[in-house]
Amino acid sequence: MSEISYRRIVTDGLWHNNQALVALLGLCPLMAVTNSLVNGLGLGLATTAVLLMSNLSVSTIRHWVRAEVRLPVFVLIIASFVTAVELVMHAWFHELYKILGIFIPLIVTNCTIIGRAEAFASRNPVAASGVDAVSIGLGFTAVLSLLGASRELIGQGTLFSGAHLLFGEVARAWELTLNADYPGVLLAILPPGAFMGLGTLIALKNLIDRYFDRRRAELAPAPATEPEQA
Amino acid sequence: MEFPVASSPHLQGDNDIQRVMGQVLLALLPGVAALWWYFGWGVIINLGLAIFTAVFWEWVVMRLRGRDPRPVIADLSGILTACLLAIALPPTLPWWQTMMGTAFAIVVAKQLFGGLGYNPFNPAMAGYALLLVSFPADMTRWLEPSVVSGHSLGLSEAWNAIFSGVAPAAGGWDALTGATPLDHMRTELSREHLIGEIRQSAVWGDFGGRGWEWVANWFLVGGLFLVWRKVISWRIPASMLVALALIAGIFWVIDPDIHPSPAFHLFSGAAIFGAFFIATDPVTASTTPRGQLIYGALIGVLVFVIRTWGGYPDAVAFSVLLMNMAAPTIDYYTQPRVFGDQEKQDE
Amino acid sequence: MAEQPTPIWDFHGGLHVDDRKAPSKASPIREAVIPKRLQLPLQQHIGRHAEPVVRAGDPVLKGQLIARASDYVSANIHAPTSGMVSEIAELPIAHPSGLPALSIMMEADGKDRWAELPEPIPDYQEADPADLRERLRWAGIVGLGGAVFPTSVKTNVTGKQVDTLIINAAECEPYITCDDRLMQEQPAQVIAGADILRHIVGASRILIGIEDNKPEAITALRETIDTRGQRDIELRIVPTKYPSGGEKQLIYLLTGVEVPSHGLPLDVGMVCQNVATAVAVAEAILQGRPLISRVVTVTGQAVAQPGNLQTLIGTPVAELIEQCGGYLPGIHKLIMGGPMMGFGLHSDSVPVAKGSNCFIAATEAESPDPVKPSPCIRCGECVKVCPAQLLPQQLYWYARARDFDKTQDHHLFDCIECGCCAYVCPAHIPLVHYYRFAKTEIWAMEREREKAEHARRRHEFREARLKRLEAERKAKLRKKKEALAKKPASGKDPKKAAIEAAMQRVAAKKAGQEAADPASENEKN
Amino acid sequence: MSVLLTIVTITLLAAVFGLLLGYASVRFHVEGDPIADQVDALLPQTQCGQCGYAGCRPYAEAIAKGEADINLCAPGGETTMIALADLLGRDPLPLADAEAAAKPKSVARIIETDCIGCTLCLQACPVDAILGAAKQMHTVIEEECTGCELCVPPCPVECIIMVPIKETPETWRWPFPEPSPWIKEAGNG
Amino acid sequence: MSEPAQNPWRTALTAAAVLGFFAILGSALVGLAYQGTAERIAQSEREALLRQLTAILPKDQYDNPLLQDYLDVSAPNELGTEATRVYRARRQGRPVAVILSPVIARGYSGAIDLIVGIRAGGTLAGVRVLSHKETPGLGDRIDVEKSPWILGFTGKSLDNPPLDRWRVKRDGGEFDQFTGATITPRAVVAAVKKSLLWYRKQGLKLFDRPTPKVESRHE
Repeated sequence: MSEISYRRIVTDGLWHNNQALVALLGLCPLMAVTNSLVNGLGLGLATTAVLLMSNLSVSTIRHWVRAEVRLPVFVLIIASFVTAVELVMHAWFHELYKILGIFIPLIVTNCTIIGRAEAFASRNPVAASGVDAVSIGLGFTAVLSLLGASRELIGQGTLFSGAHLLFGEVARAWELTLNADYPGVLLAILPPGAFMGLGTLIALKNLIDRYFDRRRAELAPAPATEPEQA
Repeated sequence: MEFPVASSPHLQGDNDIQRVMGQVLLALLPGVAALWWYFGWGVIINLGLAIFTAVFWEWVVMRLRGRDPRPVIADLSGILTACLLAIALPPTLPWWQTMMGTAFAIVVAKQLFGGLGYNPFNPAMAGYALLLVSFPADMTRWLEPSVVSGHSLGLSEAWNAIFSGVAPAAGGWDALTGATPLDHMRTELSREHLIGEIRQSAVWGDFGGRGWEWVANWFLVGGLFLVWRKVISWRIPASMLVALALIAGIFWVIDPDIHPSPAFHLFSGAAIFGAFFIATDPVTASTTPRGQLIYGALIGVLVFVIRTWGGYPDAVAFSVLLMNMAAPTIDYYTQPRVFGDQEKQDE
Repeated sequence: MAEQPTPIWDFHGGLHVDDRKAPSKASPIREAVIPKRLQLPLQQHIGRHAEPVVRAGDPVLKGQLIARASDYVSANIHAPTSGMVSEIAELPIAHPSGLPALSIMMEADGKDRWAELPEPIPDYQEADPADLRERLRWAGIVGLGGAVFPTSVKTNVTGKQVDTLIINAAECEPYITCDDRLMQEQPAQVIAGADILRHIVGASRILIGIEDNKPEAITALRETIDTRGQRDIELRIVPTKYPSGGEKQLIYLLTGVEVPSHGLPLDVGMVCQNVATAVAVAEAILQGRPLISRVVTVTGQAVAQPGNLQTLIGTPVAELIEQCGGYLPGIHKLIMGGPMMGFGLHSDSVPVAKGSNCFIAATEAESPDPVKPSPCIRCGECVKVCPAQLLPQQLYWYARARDFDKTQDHHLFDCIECGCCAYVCPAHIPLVHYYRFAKTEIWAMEREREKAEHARRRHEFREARLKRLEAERKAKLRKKKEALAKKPASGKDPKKAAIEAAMQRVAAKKAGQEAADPASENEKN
Repeated sequence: MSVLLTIVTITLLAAVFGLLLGYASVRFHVEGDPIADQVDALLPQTQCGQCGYAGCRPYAEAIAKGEADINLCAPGGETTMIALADLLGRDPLPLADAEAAAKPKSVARIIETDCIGCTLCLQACPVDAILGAAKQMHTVIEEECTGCELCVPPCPVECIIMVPIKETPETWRWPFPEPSPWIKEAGNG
Repeated sequence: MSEPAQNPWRTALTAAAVLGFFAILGSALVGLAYQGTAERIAQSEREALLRQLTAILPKDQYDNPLLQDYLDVSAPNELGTEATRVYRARRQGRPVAVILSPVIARGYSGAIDLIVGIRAGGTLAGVRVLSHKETPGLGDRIDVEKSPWILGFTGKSLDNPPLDRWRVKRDGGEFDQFTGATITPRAVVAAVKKSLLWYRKQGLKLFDRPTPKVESRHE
């Protein structure tokens, strides 16, 4: 096996191959739970946890699984981990669990997870798979949180509402309110707001990419190097 | 001798987009006049605000896209969108909501998709839906028609109401505003009152609410003008209204105590206005002849369904937006039989 | 005989456009002067181009065959006047591309001497249709309405039952009046030609479809029919509506029968011929003359004396215009054909061809330049006017997106390019141009696909051949070796070396693959 | 107890499906690759090798296996690349060799006066489009030539030239209508 | 590239073994997680329920184990549902309050689940919305997260305001409606009023009946 560029794995996961913004995977939870920052963050972290565990196990067993049962085995592993995570959340983050509801079991069907298992973990060593899982997961979480934050902000003029669900009672005070008279553009919180928000985020990412592409083209016409901003 | 060349035909009819849009604007006049008569100057201020916002944003977006804004503004489509939206808004809506809705209609619903001709959704209704969903309280607070409240909102009163939220002097908001006839009907029905009792109230006219039904009539005049001028096809308005009347009629026959008459459905809310001016927006509607019939009829049915069982009192905006999504599919499956196509010749 | 009102089946769509026929309609057909030079493109018809049978320097007589049909679907070309072939070269032709094509250039000697012509066949009714068709083929007659399909091919109805011959006298495009004048001045020839054609295709009746804006022609034809006492010829007057002269539209108008979407009138037992073709047929059969001239309308606000001219094929358009008093100031465009379906000429140096029915010298006012199109608002005006009952705006959408499969799903090839959709389009989109673009792209793709298929077959054939040769060579070698091996073996070393080399090669290949593999992996992720 | 029962049930289920899958994978094993055929059908069959493979078929097989990008075919140009992207559900890519793709379609022509009759070009031609024999003048059958240029390098006297195929009124294509190819745009387009 | 013909049954058995093995691992993992969390989950559920009740009736006002002292009643006409649980709060054995969960009101777009606390004397300890489907921005202001309107019930009884004033203001009553939405608050007011009426009918009898036998819920 040749060398693995960890930096590349990390930048891919967080940015270049961001599962939500580039691959457009896992959109169902992405749309459904991001009506507040805390919800987004919660589901993002749960997804990351599952992703990490599944990537690690798939990578560990990658040499022993026959081709014809590869997918069923992956699905089995992922489903087990999701169930475990669901039970844990039910036990320790009860209210958040109630809010995220069906979307926790639905992590099973998040294409990101089976996608990474199939495309990365089943072909790469354990360490690299772990790094990949964390960066992909954090990239996904970042988009969920960002989308949640902007929708919460526009929709009801607050940030970190319900933080105690995730961080315990001390976090109750974290909630920020913009302006008591803010009328709240409800649309942002309702489902259409999710589509518009995601669209805007994707556009923003493309804009940034293009800006840097242009900058790089202007600066260095010589060798095509790797993108440098992480 | 050399000549410039171009593809045939070398003749061009005298129709153009500006003319189409201009005729629709013209056809709006009677309805707008009626609105002004019953609801006062707020209607006019809204129109002004919306047109101003629409032109401003078209200009900005076209500049951002690096194109000449003038022909785009001159084709009147943006102004028409603004007018259609403004007509649908309550006449005392805070100014910033009107501007926000118009900006959304122009920037997001129209220009982000590529401008006129490319928008999958009716921009005016997209703007309306944004406002209704985001500010349902303001969006459902309509003035009582002047024939009911006995008070017509003057220019300065309307101005103050819109720009500083000051209630008109005569009795404040509660005295002047009320539920629209549709809302009223829905509310009373939910209290298990019967239609007969409900219709005792002074707000009711012959078909729908007093005043309201006349607004609808004047829009009908404008709409018929458009059909006569062949600016719009008769198919969509006719099928929509017939479908609405039919389904309302069926329920009404089953139990006239809890289902209002078809006439009530036709002459209340935005049914007439929507049938002639909203559903017929060519860009977002179905274009095949059979498709138009289906498209219109489904809007009519949806209007009834949403009015009767939905979460908001009126339904034209949502029905149209929903059917906008279905229009391409409808078109695909209702392609007319091509001349000489033998497989379909039996039809 | 009092004509019974016969039903007219109105077709979908169509337009009422200002016909602008008055200027050229007024005066009788003039005889155009013989030009000094004539250019005769080898391709004036649908099908394969004709093969020249003369060479530069050859003297030719009027009516002499100078290029021979090279295929079944092809047409002869005759010298329009006497003179000398000056060259065979690529010369400008009337084509939207502006590209030149192989043509015969000849100098007229002004004597206009006829070559020896075949015998007329006055008793055509007794003649074998095949012989008559052979005569039409010799005469190089093609559809003169603009389609230029060889008439001898179109009238070959072997194996089909034809009951009706339709004569297309519905000159529906604005400006054009050549057929109208022809019918007014030579009704006898028209009817005679029609009758000959009827005999050739074996039809039992003739329907002449003519628009009601040509009363003089109607009168003339009716008188002729009455004089001849032919009861099997029916003159049907149709309302003026563009494009009632479209073949399929006219057939529907007259009979209520729809020609199948990918079929021919022959499939419904009909043959349709234009009046000018009928006249050419009459000349070929009754006078034994080939097709060397035709009536051409020259009109438009930018020509001094609009009118109709009996013009020799090959006359340069510039000379034709000259004979009509030349251009007027304000000349902006020169259009060949009608304004709805014709195309703009790059230059007036192109010659009149068999299919050239009209030249319009237009001012900018009467045929304005296309304006910048606005986006399509899907208003559906085009759907209303499309006589083929297509969805023009969908076709436009897909043609624009270069989604050619979808354009064919939406019946692109049923489009007759009549221009109605573009005429009414409020966004001024050059719709017909889009359809032509899509059609020619699809044809080009089809050509390329065929070429690729051909190349594949040749390549596979070659591979197979090489393999066979290789096998034969090896077999030979083996035999040789076997023959050698029978003698005492001494060549162990080279064998070993060869095996070792092979093993090394394999090892190197493996290493190379392994190095390459993960790299491509990363590329993908 | 219930946990144990669950484990047993799931394991049994898994075993049954495993059996099924394993059996199916052998029983329904498909030889060959129909995808390669479909890809091959889209390639222009010039057999030019500009993609780096020995011909159109090998390139098609490489694409089908996922070993090759879809943007390597210069003669097919963008049209072919997009057709491949559609077929395979891959993202369109910019052409690897845009310069080669932009070259006009050409056919080979032998300058007959210079030809020495060495037959080297005959052996290079993948479609047998060159006619000739040793010590005899060769000539290219224009209709058969795919314009692959494979005959150009072997020629020892450099007598083979590539001649762009001339457009004729029959092969002419209507240009894309907008912005109008014939009318200059007024204003800022 | 394909391997030489294999014995299908051999392959199938191997596949089954692999899949089976991972099935054991996976279900074992789930089983372990379940056993590890079951206790904690049950506790969380109880705490959550208790939090709801506590929001209406503070902990220091009663001393019995509220969650274990309940009654299941069915009064569809009065309480809007077939199954309402009545939690009974006592202090030193004497009745303090009942908490009804849920009471269902018919809102603009469907059922509104309420939890209603009534002190032994017949005044309201508090009302909260458990779940609803009302229009966002209009009817959803019955939710305490959106507006304090629902808190206005606390301390009210059938005499305060008098019975005929138990309506929204538009209908000539005591309670605010929201602009643009009358149906929702009207429905809530009516439902609360009905539960008060129901309680008056039942009276302190409610405290006498024994809690039904606890059924095993998890095993």
